[in-house]
Amino acid sequence: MAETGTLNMIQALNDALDQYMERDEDAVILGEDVGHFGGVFRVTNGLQEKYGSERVFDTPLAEAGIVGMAIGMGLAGLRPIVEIQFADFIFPAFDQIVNELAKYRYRSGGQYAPRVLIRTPYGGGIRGGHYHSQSPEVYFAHTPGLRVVVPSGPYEAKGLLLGALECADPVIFLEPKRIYRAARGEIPLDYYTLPLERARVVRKGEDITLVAWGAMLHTCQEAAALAEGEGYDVELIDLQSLAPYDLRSLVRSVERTGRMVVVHEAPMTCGFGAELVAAVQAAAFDCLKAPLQRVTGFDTPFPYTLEDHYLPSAERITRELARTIEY
Amino acid sequence: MAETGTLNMIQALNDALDQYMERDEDAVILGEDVGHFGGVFRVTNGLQEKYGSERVFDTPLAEAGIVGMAIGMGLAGLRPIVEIQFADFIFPAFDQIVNELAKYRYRSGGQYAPRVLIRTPYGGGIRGGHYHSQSPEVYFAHTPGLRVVVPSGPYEAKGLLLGALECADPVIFLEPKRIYRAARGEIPLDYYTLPLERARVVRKGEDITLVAWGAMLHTCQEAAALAEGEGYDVELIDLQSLAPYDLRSLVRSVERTGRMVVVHEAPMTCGFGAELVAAVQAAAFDCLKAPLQRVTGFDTPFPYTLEDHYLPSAERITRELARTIEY
Amino acid sequence: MTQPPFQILGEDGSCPDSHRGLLSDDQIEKTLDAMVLNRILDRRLLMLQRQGRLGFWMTSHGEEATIFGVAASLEPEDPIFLSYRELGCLLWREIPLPLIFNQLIGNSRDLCLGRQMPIHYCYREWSIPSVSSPVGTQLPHAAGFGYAARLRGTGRVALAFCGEGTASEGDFHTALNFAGVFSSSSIFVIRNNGYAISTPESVQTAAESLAVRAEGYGIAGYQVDGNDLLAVVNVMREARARAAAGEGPTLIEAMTYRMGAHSTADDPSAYRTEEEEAAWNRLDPYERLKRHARWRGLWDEEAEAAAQAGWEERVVATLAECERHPPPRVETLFEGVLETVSPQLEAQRDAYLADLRRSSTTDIEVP
Amino acid sequence: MTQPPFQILGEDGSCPDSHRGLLSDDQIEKTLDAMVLNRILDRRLLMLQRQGRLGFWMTSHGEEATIFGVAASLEPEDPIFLSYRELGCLLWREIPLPLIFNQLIGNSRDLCLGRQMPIHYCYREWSIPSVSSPVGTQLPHAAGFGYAARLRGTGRVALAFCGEGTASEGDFHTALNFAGVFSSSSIFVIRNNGYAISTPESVQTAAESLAVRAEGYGIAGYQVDGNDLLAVVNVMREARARAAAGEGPTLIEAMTYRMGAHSTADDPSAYRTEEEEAAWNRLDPYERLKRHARWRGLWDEEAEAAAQAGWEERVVATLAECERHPPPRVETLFEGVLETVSPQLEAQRDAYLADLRRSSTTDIEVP
Ligand SMILES: Cc1ncc(C[n+]2csc(CCOP(=O)(O)OP(=O)(O)O)c2C)c(N)n1
Ligand SMILES: Cc1ncc(C[n+]2csc(CCOP(=O)(O)OP(=O)(O)O)c2C)c(N)n1
Ligand SMILES: [Mg+2]
Ligand SMILES: [Mg+2]
Repeated sequence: MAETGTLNMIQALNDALDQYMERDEDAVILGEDVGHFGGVFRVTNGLQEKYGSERVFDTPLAEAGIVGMAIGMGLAGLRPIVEIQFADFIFPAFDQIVNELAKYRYRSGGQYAPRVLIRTPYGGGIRGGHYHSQSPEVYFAHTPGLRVVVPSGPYEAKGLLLGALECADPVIFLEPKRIYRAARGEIPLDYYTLPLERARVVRKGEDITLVAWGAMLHTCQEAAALAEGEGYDVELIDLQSLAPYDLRSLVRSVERTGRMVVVHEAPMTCGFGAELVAAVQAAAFDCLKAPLQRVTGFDTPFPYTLEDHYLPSAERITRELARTIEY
Repeated sequence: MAETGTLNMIQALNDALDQYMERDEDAVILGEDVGHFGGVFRVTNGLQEKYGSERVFDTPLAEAGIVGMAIGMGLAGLRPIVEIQFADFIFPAFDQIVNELAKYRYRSGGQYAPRVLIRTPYGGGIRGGHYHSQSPEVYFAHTPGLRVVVPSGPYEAKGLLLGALECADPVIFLEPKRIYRAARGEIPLDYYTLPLERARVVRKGEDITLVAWGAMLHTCQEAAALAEGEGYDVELIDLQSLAPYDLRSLVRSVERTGRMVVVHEAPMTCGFGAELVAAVQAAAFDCLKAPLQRVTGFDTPFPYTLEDHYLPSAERITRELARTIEY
Repeated sequence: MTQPPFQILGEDGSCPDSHRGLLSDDQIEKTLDAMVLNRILDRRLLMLQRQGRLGFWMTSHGEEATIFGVAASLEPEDPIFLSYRELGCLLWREIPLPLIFNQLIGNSRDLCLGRQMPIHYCYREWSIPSVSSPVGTQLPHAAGFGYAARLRGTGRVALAFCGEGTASEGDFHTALNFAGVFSSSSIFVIRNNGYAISTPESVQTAAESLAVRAEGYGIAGYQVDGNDLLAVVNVMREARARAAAGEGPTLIEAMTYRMGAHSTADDPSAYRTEEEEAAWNRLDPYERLKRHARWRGLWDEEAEAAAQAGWEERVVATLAECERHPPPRVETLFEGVLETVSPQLEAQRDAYLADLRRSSTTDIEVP
Repeated sequence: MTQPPFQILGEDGSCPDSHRGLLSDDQIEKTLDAMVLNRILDRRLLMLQRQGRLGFWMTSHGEEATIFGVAASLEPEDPIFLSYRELGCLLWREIPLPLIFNQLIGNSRDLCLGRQMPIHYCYREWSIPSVSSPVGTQLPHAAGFGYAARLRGTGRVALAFCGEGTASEGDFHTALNFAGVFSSSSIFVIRNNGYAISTPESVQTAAESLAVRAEGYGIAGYQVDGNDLLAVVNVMREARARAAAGEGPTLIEAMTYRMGAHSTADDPSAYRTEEEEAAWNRLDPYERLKRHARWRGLWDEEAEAAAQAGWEERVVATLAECERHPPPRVETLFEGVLETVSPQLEAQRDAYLADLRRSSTTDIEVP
């Protein structure tokens, strides 16, 4: 039967890239330090050696150029896979992403649809302060024409990345760097894909629906366990794909539990939690037993020393779970 | 007593800029075509002649440069007022806005706080297609450290712009270009400011709370009138400031009406309506009689020929009002 | 770079024997014919816009030698990344007029389904990628396409146009720098037409020319008389050969003048003088090419008149026909954002279309 | 630009009489003393980071002549827009060590309240605007500050540093172009230290130098030996005089080498050779300046030893003291985003602090 191995997320991503590069001759990897060095987090480690420096290469230090060039390569039929070194540094490429990449298929009536995938490590928890911690998912999820995918462990990382690479749409693939090494697991070594757009029920429960993605999923697992100690039965859902997102699964869960807490690292105001709350309250209004709540980063830039206060902790989440259940 | 005059929004904005430039020697206006030409919408008309080409000047065609330069001018103690020709073209400056301007006060511990105001025409209704119609408010409202202000008529335009110019924070001042000329009114010719952050009840009503800003306010006025014809009593609120926003006024209204519809032009998913719905349902949960609803642009790029379908119409809004009231 | 831009055509329309072969007699006539059509379109579409029958137009009057010179120097499958003022490239490639008009009108036959403003063309069959409004974004695309072409050895060369104003954007810098570093098979042509809307060239840069920037990117750079068709073709041919051979990109600055307004939303009399316009009018690229044709013994008054009459008629008839097509179906609004419709958009579509079918007040055509 | 970068210091430490006056004996000794401190800090902070007592460090070892040369050529109130690898500028301006360490530690005495990673300095009193991580963003700030300075006639000159990698960003282009167009009183210094993390200079540009780009912006440009303090001071003095006189900005490319790793998260042995490092080590800027000092009859072994011992002691003591300060109060997290706290943030703060006071499980210090 299929072999498995114990891999962390970096290894799982590296394995996915490797297998995809092997299958798709049009695939090309570009970004800052992704070549010989294998990326500052080593996700592209060894790939230049294997696939040559025309298919895996370092670029000048300019994110707008990287994404813009990738779009052009995509128009020519290549399948560019871009690494943006940190999600905090994606903003110089913002115009290329939202005004060009996101709109290319639509505005050309489907004549062109450059298949650009952008991988980038995001989120806090590594003492990165303002500029090595941001969670920019909303900027992209609000922009029609992009997919936004976030894996929460090595199995998902490999399967979702390969799923995203097979898909014809532009994808912003956000990698929760805090758990790059910490999240380890036994995963198939063969090629496999996971479907995009499908939320994953991580834990069944009856009292409340808890929704998260990326590194926060692990904090939520802790919170669910803490809550269990207090006698609460939490259903935990890993959203996985933020754009499009799997509303149906959330609604099905909330129809049963009547309650929902969404957790994310990005600031609360206009965060992705707002969308989930708005959509779920509209779809499951008659089943609601308590206000839907958000536990999130604060409306401040991401701090350095006080990071542990900023990031939702298992305790903070548990308190909100209890509060909502006891409403 | 104070003199008044009948001005459209362009004239009101021009008047505000003129009076502010007169009072504040540090104020400087820069942007593409804002000098001799007075801006493509003529908002800065006559100002270069009056204040000289060192205080009102054309820049090279580069939004990142304009905003970046303005930040530097702000650090030196000037009070730069930037025009971005269309909001659709603000994205090359996105990094300078979200990573620099928005975070400068916080990250410097208050040592520096460059007072940059960015004015930009936004929104649809002028047959502008993908790139002369976008409503990017969420990108900025989600970014801590920025104010986002949107006037809906000449009185508000002048008062809010002067209020924003007096304020020490960076402001994204979004001007609904569709009603630049159409919205006319008698306004004071003297200097006056309106407070930021305060929503304005445009019309009192008992059955439902309708929230909008900018050009959509006028469509909502039509909708409220149509709804009145069908026997519904609509309370209409002009949000005016999106970041920060006046949750208290909304909640006070919804506590009375038990219902809310939010209208905006931007795509629905992760639009500003999601934030309002999420916050209001949490704050007024026990008063809600029906799900809070959003009437918005669709999750597509802004279209050209089919614009009238894309933009929320009075009919579409009225249907949603009726549906929500009859829930 | 203080010498005057490179020229070939003499005042009298003559050219040195060495350069005569740059374009054949047929190509000269084809260009003149297309230029006639270009001017007819500029005039007529402007009129249509004034009558409220067209949303928007931007003329290329005065810049035709640059535009046709570029088009004539490329292979048909070389992608042209247009800025927006290069209608001539479509005409040179003989894209059928109805396809152009359908885009301008944004009707149901528009290949792009009426989704963008007039002028935002896209014709994949003719290697014209999609035009967008944000200026300069197309430049790195050409760097990337040119890299792919070299990597694959397709022989294709990616050409991108931009205005002198656009050369101030960050995308100009990254595009040319990347193209240089990666030896992309790309050519970048700046139409230096003196203005970016109202802003004169002098506000865009303190440098003596834009072509000098090429050295800073380690690539070839030329300044050329953009109203001299043969001069443009001459540098273009060289640049194309170099790019196709994998020897790297070229920057070409073509010195020309925007004879008309920036767009139908603009009035240049507010910011420039009639004298300036008149001076450039004397360098009209069509007239200069006509003089050259006469010098070659081609294109007499009769040929010109015939071309004009023929095109006028075809344009009028074709426009009338294209104006009869209905707008795109409402459903198309919701298609093709991603490869498949997202559940979010699907819900929005279904709700909207259901209401639309029910609604009696709307005069919007229901699908 | 094919000639070697401008140099002044001979191999033996000598310099032509004409240039001897660039720095006084006192300034030479001040520089050497500060360089000693700089190296001590580089060594000790690296160690601290390895011990887990400091979050992050980036050395400037090898680039000191460029950094001190720039600092020594400015007036105290000229703002320096740092990239991040220019600790020397803080030392030259004699910013008190505790203020530097408090930032690095991010404690309650940090002027920036522990909000940013180590190295992201801001000292308004010393005209050091806030450092941020996104590379290149500071360049247009310097163009704008320099414009304001010229407009107001303050005599200030805005200086910005960046690396050769950073010169690839769009912000580099817009900054230099704007500065040129507006004759900003600004100076842009590229520390060309050969690498951007692992990426060698050859990937950043196909051009022969970065200094040649100056011509493309219509501004003055120089390439200088960045390990030669006097050479740096020489071009800087000229550039500053020009800028202060309103005669426009200058681009300076200082050729140097990043002797250490990119940061404490990096290991350069993965991407470069020991031979290369050794070759540059022979051009060590401190050693070269020391030879010059000896040639002038200054700074003997004793002075050096005294400086080393003195600084070691002060650094150790000051660090120990600064490490004792507590972290910033939790409330500070919510302050100063805007001038006043927004109602949204206020609600978030109140809820969080209330919970924190109630919570028993947390070991986080409650205000
Ligand atoms: C990023 C961006 N900023 C601003 C605009 C508005 N705009 C459209 S055309 C134009 C001037 C362009 O001038 P130039 O590049 O010289 O081209 P030309 O119109 O002269 O052909 C401007 C400012 C835009 N389309 N995109
Ligand atoms: C916009 C942006 N992209 C990427 C990074 C990550 N990064 C930090 S330093 C660096 C290399 C900078 O190299 P260079 O400009 O040569 O400066 P040096 O480190 O050599 O002093 C990179 C890629 C960043 N900080 N900002
Ligand atoms: Mg132009
Ligand atoms: Mg470097």
